[in-house]
Amino acid sequence: MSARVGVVTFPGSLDDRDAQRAVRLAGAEPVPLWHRDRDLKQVDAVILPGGFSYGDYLRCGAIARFSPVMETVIDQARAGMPVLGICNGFQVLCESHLLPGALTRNDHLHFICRDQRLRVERTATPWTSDYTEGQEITVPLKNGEGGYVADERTLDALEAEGRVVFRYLGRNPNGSRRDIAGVCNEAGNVVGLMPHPEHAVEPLTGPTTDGLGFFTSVASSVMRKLVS
Amino acid sequence: MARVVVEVMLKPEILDPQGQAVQRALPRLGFEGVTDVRQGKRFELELDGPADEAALARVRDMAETFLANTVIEDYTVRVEDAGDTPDLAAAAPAGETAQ
Amino acid sequence: MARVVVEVMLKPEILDPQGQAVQRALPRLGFEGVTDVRQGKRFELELDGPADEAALARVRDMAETFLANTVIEDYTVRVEDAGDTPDLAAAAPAGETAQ
Amino acid sequence: MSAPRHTRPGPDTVERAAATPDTPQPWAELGLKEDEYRRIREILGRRPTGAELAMYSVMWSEHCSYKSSKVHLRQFGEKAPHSDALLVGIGEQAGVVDVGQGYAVTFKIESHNHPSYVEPYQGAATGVGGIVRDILAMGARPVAVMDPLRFGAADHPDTRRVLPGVVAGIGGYGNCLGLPNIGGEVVFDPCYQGNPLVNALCVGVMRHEDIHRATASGPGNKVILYGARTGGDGIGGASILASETFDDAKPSKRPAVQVGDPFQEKLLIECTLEAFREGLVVGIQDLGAAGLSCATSELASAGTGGMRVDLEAVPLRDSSLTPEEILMSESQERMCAVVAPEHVDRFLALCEKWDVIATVIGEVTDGDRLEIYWHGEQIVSVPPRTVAHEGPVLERPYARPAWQDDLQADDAARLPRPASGEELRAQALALISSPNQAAKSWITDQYDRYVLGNTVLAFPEDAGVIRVDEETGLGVALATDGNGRYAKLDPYAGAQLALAEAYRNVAATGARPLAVTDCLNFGSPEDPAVMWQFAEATRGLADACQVLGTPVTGGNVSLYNQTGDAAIHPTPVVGVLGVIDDVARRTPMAFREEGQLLYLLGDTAEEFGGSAWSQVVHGHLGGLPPRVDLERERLLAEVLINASRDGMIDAAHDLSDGGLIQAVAESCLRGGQGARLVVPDGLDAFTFLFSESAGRAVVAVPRSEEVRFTDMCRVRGLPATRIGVVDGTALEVQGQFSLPLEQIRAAHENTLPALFG
Ligand SMILES: Nc1ncnc2c1ncn2[C@@H]1O[C@H](COP(=O)(O)OP(=O)(O)O)[C@@H](O)[C@H]1O
Ligand SMILES: [Mg+2]
Repeated sequence: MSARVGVVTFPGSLDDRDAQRAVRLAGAEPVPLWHRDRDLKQVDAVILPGGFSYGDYLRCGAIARFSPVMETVIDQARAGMPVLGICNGFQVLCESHLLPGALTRNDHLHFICRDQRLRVERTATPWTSDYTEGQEITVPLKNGEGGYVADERTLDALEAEGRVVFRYLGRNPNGSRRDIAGVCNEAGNVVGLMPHPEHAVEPLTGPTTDGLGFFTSVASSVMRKLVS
Repeated sequence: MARVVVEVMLKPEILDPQGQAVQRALPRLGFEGVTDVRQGKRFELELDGPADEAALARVRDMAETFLANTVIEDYTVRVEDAGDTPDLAAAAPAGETAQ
Repeated sequence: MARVVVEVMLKPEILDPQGQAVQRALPRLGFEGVTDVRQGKRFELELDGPADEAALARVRDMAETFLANTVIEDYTVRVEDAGDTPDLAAAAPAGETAQ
Repeated sequence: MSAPRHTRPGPDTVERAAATPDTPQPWAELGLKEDEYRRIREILGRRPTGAELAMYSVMWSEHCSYKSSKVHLRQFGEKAPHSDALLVGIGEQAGVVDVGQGYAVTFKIESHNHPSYVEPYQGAATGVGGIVRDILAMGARPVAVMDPLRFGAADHPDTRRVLPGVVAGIGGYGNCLGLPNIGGEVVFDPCYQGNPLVNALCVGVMRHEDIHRATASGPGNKVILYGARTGGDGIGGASILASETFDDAKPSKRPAVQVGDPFQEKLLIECTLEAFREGLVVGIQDLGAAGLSCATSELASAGTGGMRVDLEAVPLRDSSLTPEEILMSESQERMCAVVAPEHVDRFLALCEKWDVIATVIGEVTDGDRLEIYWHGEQIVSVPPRTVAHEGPVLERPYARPAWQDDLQADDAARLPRPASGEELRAQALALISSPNQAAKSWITDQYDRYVLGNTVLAFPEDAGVIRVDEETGLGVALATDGNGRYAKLDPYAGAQLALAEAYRNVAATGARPLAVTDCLNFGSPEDPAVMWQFAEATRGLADACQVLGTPVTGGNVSLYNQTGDAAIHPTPVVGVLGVIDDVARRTPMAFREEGQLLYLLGDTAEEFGGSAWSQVVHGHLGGLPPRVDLERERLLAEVLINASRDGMIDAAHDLSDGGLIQAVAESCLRGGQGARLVVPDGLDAFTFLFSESAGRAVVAVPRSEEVRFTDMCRVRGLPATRIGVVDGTALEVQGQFSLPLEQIRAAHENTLPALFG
């Protein structure tokens, strides 16, 4: 038996198939979820993939946040289910207030696609347990609105509580405050980041295979929980 | 039939790269004397009924939960005559805001 | 010190996918009765001098050549009291437009 | 601001047209010539209705009818080499090529030049949208896009308006659609100042059994319009915007700009592919230029001929549109499907699932006419073939221009050459940092190359390589090329060189070239000199395709790219598709392993006509372009493919504009490794470094493979010259100069950001 990891498809989701592939390569079972269904099909964890849900119109993630599937995802996330938001998924999580802060237009105003170095700042989440603290990884980054912002108090609190999960290394690609690339909620089960680990799982198509750890992490976290 | 306008601007403490880019570009284009630029969004909503208090309350709710992300944005709701053509687009005096 | 607001909206005949996406989403969020939504941009410019005719002419020029893409957008220029706080954001009555 | 609007009391019906033969009609305003109007009257046996006139005028425009180019394009079919791989040939929306294992690939390139000059962002965005729908309509899932671009001088203020907008538009649309951008071109030349070229290529993949054609057959089958509502976008665009020189002095002719909605298109893709998968679709057609006029007439014409459409059923964005305008509207993100009655409910349900508006607007009839009704009144009754396929064909006069001889006589060989190592070094650096040769990452960083997770190679590699099957590793490679400077010097050779380069680029990755698409960008066909360039280029391309065994499967012609009397350089852009049985063996361009040996494949002669060196150093264009040797290209490709298959080389990079020095610099930068070069016997350093002789590539050979590799080259008769070794942190040409890699990098990578950042 293997962990069942749901991948939500919103209208305009683009990296959903890639997230499913990454889950499969990590030995878990990908389960497609549809934005109109409240039913999560008994998955153990959920990924909100990258893309341009609803064209990124209004604000990235703003419309997707109100889809039926998100009602259940929000409930389950509060109840402790591992939820990962990648890029657009991160934006949806912020719009849903499952994660603090917001993502704004890149400071240089361009969409940017590049291989990005990151430091893993926290391994105590179901999505990062297979990394070591301080580990440097390189995965693709691709977005137009990836600037992470929050007020100073929130930023201080995130740092103090160890909820900055990833930080950009090298040149800050988008003006994110304090080089923040990803954060988690208080409990640590909900993680969001702008870069795309699902595009770094095969040597042939990614810059590295550094992203695979996300998916092996959740597979083993889920199994550990099921066993205990 | 009424037109309600919702204006959404980034909160003052949030960096506005678009506004800054505009401001930086202005002197190059020969426009001096602009000390700050902020860029925001403007929504024109056509209502199928009158813009009475109940309708405005609904629009405010819409702005609060949906049109603006109040983590980073402020909004303003105001009524415009439905008959407004763009070249008469003076705003009605009634304005309000929430943060 | 004066604040001038430039509002830029897509011309009526131009497709506004953003406005349409917002409109289609509203009923799902429980907001009925909005028959059309158009989304545009709003620029707040702080001038270092008064918003006199000369200054406004410059802003109009700026809007025409830079802030708006007049191939697809219309714009409106109007003055706001510099002291305006967001919660008094009523617009001054003077409005104008160009295409 | 909107296109000609002819308001009249009630629609102009067929009945009324028959009764009022003398009503004056605005055929000239709509771009028709008098004899064309007369022919329409002959076909119909009466005057056309307003709606019919609208349809004929857009469909018989240059853009849609290919009236000036048709007689020349025929060669692509007539001279087409036999190819077992061709499943659908020229004449459909896009050709379809068998790539093995039950997979078929369709690809095509189109232009959106004029609209991108008027409104760079939307023009370029809708260009991508249009070509993607073409590919989708064949039944394929679009899997990648490419964007060959040409702009005016890099430092011209208007280029600063056009380029960032075009790039943002291509990225904005393609990224949002979830299609990786895997390659393209960016060329600057003052000749494109008022006429930038925005070409877009899309490639799609399907199983053989999924191939669909645009045909409406089976009386009783329903015609369903789905996607965006119809608005006043680009009305008259097809006939006016694309067919006449854009001229600021005639603002009234500027049609409303088309605005793209990539989100809507993404939904169209998913919903269309589901409909295919469920077997719900008899025929399908995208709506592009000429909108419903084109879709209904082409569908009906390709079927049995009969179709009835109730135009008032078309969902509108602007309720004031007249029937003529609805027929001409170029609103984006719309498709037309022919669906059997028993599948209509399921088709509509799929559209509902994807939030796509779908409306039954008509049905296939057992007649032979396309009949369109407006609230019950018949406003169109035409034989659809006469609209779609039997438009005018012109034999435009053409003549070799008088200046061609002088241009060719102005030999680049007379240009002063660098006399010292120091001069060579300075000119190499100037070349590498010049806008045309500089890194394009400022542009390509704005494109998503990762989405879909199958991109094996993308820019700046010689060709983009996409994995088609995850299990077997089957993949395709694509490259586009075109050198307007070469084509200006000799359009026949220029077109062949464009093909040769794209072919070579595909082979450099280890893929076997299979088929060709082309976008022919030229000036006004009314100028006999331009028409001669066109005739020469098509003849050159058709002849070369025959030799290389790569049929042209489809393409696009863009004429009237000129300002006043000044035409752009003739710019045939050629796309080549190749297949690679296992993407794991693809050859990248990067020099990565210190100690590997560098071999130059092919012959180097003193060829500087149209070269990057002559442009950058001397601002010169004259003489003859490099000699074309297609047999040599074929041999070079075989060697590159075999070397990849047998693991004999670790890197390969084709030599093209900028010559060897440019290619080696790029491969060094890509791999972060320096190189030491030795000028071979019999060559002077300058020719070695800067000549643009065709049919060449540089490869990096592991020492362990050297004997096997050189033996193979010798047996096959391909000259292979050892020219150096991967080594150190500088690019050194022994006895001449040495350039630190970091200096080259700065020169190469800072140019575009400095211009556009
Ligand atoms: N330069 C060309 N080379 C080969 N085929 C061409 C060329 N230009 C047009 N064609 C072919 O002519 C047909 C009509 O082209 P086109 O009108 O561009 O299709 P669409 O209706 O999709 O725009 C297509 O099959 C196209 O591939
Ligand atoms: Mg077509």
